[in-house]
Amino acid sequence: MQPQTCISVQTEDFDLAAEYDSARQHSENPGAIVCFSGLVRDIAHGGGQISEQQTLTLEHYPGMTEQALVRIAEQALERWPLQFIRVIHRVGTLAPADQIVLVITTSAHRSAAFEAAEFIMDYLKTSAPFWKKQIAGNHSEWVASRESDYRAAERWSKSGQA
Amino acid sequence: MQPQTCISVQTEDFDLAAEYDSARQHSENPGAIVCFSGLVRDIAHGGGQISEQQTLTLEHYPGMTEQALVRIAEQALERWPLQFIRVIHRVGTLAPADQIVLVITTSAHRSAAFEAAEFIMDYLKTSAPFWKKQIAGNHSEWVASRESDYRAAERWSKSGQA
Amino acid sequence: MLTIQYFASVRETLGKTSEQINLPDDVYTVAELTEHLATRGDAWQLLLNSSLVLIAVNQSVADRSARLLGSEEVAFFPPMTGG
Amino acid sequence: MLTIQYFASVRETLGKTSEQINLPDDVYTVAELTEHLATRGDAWQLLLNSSLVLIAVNQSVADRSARLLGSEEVAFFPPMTGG
Repeated sequence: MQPQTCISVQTEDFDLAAEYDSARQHSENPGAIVCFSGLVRDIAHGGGQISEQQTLTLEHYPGMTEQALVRIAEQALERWPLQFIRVIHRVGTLAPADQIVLVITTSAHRSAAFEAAEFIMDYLKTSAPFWKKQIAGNHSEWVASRESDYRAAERWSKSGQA
Repeated sequence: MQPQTCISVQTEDFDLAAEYDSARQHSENPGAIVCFSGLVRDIAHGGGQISEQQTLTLEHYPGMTEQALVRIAEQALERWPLQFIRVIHRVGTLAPADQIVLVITTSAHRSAAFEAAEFIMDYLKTSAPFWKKQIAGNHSEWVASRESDYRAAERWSKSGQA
Repeated sequence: MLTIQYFASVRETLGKTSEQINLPDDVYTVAELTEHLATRGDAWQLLLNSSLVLIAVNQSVADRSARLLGSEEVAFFPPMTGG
Repeated sequence: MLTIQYFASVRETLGKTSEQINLPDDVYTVAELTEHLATRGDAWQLLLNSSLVLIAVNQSVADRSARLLGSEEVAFFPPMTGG
């Protein structure tokens, strides 16, 4: 079985259970499955993205987004012995606690699955054309990019070829 | 909401979807959820634990096992700003592709959730009293501990207090 | 024809989503294209700021030194904030 | 009374799951307990090998230098292979 990559950019929510089952089926004899999901944080409860009355709207660059995600997944496949990669990124308008992003990696080895999932998330934050806008009533504001996200992505290029 | 830890040692299989939903409910405003699940590998298909006709039996030390898992979770809570930790470890007889172990961590920050889940898995491999036996027909063999698992656990003590 | 697209805060500042233009005679690079567009008015000066505005050519992030032949898809957008 | 438990390959080699014994007069440490048990026969020499047999006292992994008072739960087992 060749390692498979499945990428989706969608407005609909995703079902982690269905994606996990699919990852098991698409993997040949995996020992480790890592699922990462990112949720919309509520800033009113301490340092997140939006407050309860707010929404978060995700804009993207159709066409380029998918290419960027495929390129990130290909880099992960070059670096780690993976069996399956699933990436789902939502766009459109989301509420606090909504799921935004899902990354699943499977491998024979747990360290490969962990590192690849973290790598994909770090690159996705800074290298895939998504932009977030907080909207509260009449007020709206674009979310600024974070230095910590750039540092997180940079550490992978220090330790290897990506 | 105080961070909660939930530890189970059980013969029954687990339902990742139900555990994921529970982790979301028990977390206050999480931004990141990492689920790790370990599966029984089939050695006949390249370098795993057991072949198709085999089973894997997990023995443990009741009482000590739960304490060891709680201690590992407490160390993770001291090191990372986590909101919820779930650990399920199965015992008894398992077949290839069966789920063995589940670790879920939630946090405001993805790096904390990733690192804590990997830390828990690395310690669990070497510091919780579980033993695995491969059984194929009349032949059975205890699985040897792996040097790579000890190295994985050691790297956490180099970089901090654990 | 160049196809130019604007995203997120850049789109809002410029009040434009996309346009098609002929490559001007004196424009050979992305940097020269931004200088050409910046002559349209104050808001368009934004495009000159390389820390606020990133550029993609044919859907790949590109340096401002990238050459343009005249039929590319060029996009201007702020730093990405996915995930 | 000491409660002694044996797990996994150690249990199989010794053919014993658990037992209760009085702390012998000359046994003050885990190491001395293993030497005492090793006199039972060839198979029991296994307990002397600290790379093959780990020890827990009262359900925590302990060094062989750990003191025993006589009412502990002591366990002997091979290196752990969880996960």
